[in-house]
Amino acid sequence: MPLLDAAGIRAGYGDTEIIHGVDMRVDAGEVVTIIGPNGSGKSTMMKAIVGIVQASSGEIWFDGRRIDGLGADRRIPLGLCYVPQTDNVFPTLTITENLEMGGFLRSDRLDGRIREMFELFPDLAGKRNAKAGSLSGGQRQMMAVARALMLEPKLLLLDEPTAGLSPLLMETVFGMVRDINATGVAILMVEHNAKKALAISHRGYVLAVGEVRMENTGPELANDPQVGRLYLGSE
Amino acid sequence: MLEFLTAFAILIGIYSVFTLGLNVHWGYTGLFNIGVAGFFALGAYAASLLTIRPPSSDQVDDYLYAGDLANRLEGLPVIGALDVWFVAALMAASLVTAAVALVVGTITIRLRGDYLAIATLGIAESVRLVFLNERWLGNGSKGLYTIPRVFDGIVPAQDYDRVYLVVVLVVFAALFLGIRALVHSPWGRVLRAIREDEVTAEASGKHVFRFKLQAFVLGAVIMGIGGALYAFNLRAISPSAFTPLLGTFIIWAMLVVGGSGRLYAPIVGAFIVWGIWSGSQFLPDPLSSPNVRYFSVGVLVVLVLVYAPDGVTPLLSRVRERWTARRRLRRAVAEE
Amino acid sequence: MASAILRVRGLVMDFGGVRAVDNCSLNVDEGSITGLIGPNGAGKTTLFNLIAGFHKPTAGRVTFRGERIDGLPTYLVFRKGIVRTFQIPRELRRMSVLENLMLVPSDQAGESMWRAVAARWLVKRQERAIEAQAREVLEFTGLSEVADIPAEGLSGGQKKLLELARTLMARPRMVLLDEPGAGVNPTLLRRLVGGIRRAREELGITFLIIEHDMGLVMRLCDHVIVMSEGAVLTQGTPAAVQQDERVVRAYLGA
Amino acid sequence: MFFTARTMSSPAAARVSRVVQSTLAIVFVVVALSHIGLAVNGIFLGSILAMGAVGITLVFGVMRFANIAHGDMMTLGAYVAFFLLVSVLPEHTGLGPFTFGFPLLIAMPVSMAAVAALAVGMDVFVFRRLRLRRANIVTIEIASLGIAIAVRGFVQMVWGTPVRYFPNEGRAHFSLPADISIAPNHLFVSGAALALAIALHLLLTRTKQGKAMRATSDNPDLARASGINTERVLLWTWGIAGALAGAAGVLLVIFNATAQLKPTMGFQLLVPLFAAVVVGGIGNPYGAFIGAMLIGISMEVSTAWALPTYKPAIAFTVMVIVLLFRPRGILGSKG
Repeated sequence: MPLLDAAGIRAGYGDTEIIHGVDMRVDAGEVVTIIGPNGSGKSTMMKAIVGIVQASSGEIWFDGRRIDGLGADRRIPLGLCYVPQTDNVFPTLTITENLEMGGFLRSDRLDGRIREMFELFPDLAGKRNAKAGSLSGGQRQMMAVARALMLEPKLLLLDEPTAGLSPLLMETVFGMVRDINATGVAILMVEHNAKKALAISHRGYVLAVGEVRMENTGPELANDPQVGRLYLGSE
Repeated sequence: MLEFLTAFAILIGIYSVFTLGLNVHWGYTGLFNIGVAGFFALGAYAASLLTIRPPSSDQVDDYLYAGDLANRLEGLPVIGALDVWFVAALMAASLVTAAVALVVGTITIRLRGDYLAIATLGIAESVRLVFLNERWLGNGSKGLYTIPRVFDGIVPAQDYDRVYLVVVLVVFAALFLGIRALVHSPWGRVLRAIREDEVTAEASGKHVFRFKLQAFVLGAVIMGIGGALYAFNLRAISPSAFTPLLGTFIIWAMLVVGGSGRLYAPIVGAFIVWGIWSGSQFLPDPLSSPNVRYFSVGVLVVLVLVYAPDGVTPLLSRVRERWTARRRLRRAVAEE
Repeated sequence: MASAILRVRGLVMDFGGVRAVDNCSLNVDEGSITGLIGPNGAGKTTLFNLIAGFHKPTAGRVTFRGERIDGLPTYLVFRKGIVRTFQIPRELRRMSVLENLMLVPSDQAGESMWRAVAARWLVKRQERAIEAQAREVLEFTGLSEVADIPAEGLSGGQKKLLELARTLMARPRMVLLDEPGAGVNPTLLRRLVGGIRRAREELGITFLIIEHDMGLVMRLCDHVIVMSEGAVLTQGTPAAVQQDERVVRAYLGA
Repeated sequence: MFFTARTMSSPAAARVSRVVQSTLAIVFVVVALSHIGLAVNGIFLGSILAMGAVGITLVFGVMRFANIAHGDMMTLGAYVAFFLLVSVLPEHTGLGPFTFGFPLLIAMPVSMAAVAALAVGMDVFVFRRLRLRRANIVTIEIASLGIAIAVRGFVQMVWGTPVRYFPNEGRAHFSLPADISIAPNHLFVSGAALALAIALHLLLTRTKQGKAMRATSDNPDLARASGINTERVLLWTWGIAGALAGAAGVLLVIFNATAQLKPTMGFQLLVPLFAAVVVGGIGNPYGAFIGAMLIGISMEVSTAWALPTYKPAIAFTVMVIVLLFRPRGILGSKG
């Protein structure tokens, strides 16, 4: 049974439908990447899964439960944590406080989990009492991911984690994605650095104009010339 | 009773003028001015200081009159039945408020809504404090109290209120028609566009700042004229009339209740709020306390904002529509 | 070969520490429909904002018909004849469609407070002319039936057409369209394409268009400029750009 | 916000601005030190302003609007304490060196609770409805103006318009060198204000609720995405702001040598309060504290030349001057 199973999702904003019936699944322990040209509905699909945008039709099952009717606040405790592309930290809170807010829903003591996060992200450990607003772009992205991991999610959703980062930092972020996955967390991410993201993914989806146009394993998609043609509309 | 109604109508007229000015600021342009009292005071003092008579010997105080100009202007001929000095006083009130609004507006209009509110409140309080403390300018807390009557010598003193009501209505009508013409003109169209979305207005090639400044000055001038009308009604003014409550809040209440951005809101709002304000004195004892007014008007504003955000005017026009529809129906039935 | 109506030279724009536009230079030919494409974050919308005067560039210059326009405030750029639209339509929701259009023409006599009251005959005559022009534009864009309803009542696609109509009202020389195709159904899209083509042919307007729907770009544009990381990566005919390996790499982040 | 970005962009202008800012700061310190007696009074006034300003700024942080009713909430707090002191609690004055008696120590927490309850009620019955309707910020602000007047009307209905007094007895001032004379009450006022400020600081930095308040103020969307119930955070914020307003109202009464109450006492403080909030950087509680001290000292020191009644105008002028050079206030960071 897949961890996440979305079928026939239609969603959009106001009277504009952006995605027109998308099927998507993520198995436990998988890294799955969604790529596609701008405006193809990647972020919208992700938001529909998290519950920030409500799907107008289709079903979403997570870990054996149907979740498409629930609000975002009721989906998080099930083990589904989301890192937005921008504004993804609390800038005037310290690193430690940001992590505590990430674990807001936990009733047990957070010290242990926070220590684990500092082991996973040693860069942050040295700055535990610094304001998140003072972090550099790459550190901020790690901070955001660490915040989302505080609830020990089964599935982590990342919306363009490398946006605005230098090539070197991109490598770091993708390395981080692999490390997190190694701890058993499944990851679904939207990326525009398609080649690099697919290289570390088990599977990938290519969206165009709100529909799934291709689905394959990561490495095969990465080497498929068809993908490039999809981007440039010569398909 | 007739006297009461006349006085009541005069104040509704004057408050309608203030509300008209505030409607230009907030209703049509989206400028959040909570310093109406400042322009009110400037207009009232400018008009009064120009026209005030020198104090008689029993009233002499140790302050200087800034103007003492009424005496000099009194010699001027009366054109038709119109007092030249009165018109001059209204113009002076307009000019003073326009000048202050131009300076204040140039500095503050670029501010975000709540900053603009704080700035206007601060300016209004500063104006009040100046008139309160600078005795040479406005006789301090005692204020000015020998303001002449309009048409003095022509109209008997006991008829003053009725005549003055006509004066107020004429001034209000002139301002109202002017505003109506402006609101329906391309100028008003630009203002409404700015109120809705400044970026779009800017992207349509409109110099947003200039339009906002014009609207700010225009609204302030109307408030200044209202202040002058107020001064010639009571013929005595003091800083206590220009507190944020009496000088600003009640006017906001009128605009909110009437429905901001609607042409008839000033009249409807002034009528309802002033009706509650001054009508409450006829209620049985505990309710007639003036303190009940503050409470009830405050609550009224909150209720209107929560339950009828567009104010009362649209409700009235809905009633009117239904009424005309029913009449049409009745006529149709009768014709059959 | 047509001459360039717009020249951008060495344009740089920094936001805080981020360089959104980095030494960007390009020409747009008069009377062309030029597409501006590129991956997310390539700086396309920032470039639009710089041309239209919403931002002042950190460095570089923009010339329009031989005149420097970088750093001019928006309303002055508008008066030079450059009009932009927004990715998300910014119609004036509570004003009627007709009013949305009638707002646009510059230098209306009635926009002066004094003349609006004192010279009403003049204002009225001008209003009639502007209304006639607005109705003509509504006809052109197929929005005549909805002229009198508040703009918030339009569908998403109709709002896109209204954006186009508003730009035409300005009698511009050049229009910057930001994603005209996003969220528009195929029927309205055909109307939009027809409208843009006719505006170019009949009114001689130059278009610079940001668009992600490559199908639309291929159909509509004579020339395509590809931006990547704040600068021009390559340019050429739609077909040539489509075959260019560098473009594919830019999109896929090789 | 005072000027568009264009005017302040060049590095030369920034350097000039820095020089002017430092000069102004030095002038401020020199003038304050040369009138040390007044400056000390300013610190006491500043502690009261701080209590009010911190409440306004906390609410602004999560709701993004400046609450005009805050001054009248202070007034209500003072009158609730007045009611308790004259009608409920035993009569006692002259506790230690202070003019008031031990009942005030009971009345003050009750006032704080009463005003906190009012503030929470305001949110539930008025602001939440407007919020759910996605009403314009200014509409919400006008509603707070309506509440301000209703609260004042309520105070006047119940207690009337004449001036009232807390039970009190005269007490000698402490005399210090350099012509400094300190009323014992003033020490109580600053002590209480400091204690409340420390309590608030601990709440905001040490408790889960407090951190959630700061998180919501920082980024409400992300707070919701972390499972924080932001509606409940708003109620907490209103409650704390209300309690601070209640305390500030009571302290404002005993700050005064004759311990008098007026229905307008809170509203009249609104301009200095807003000035303190804006000077410190709107939305930042620590900034509000600094702003309140700056405004309080300026207001008191100004009485060396200006009439004391001009104090609110002085507060406003200081605000304008600070905004000219630091459009987002001293500690302001957000736009």
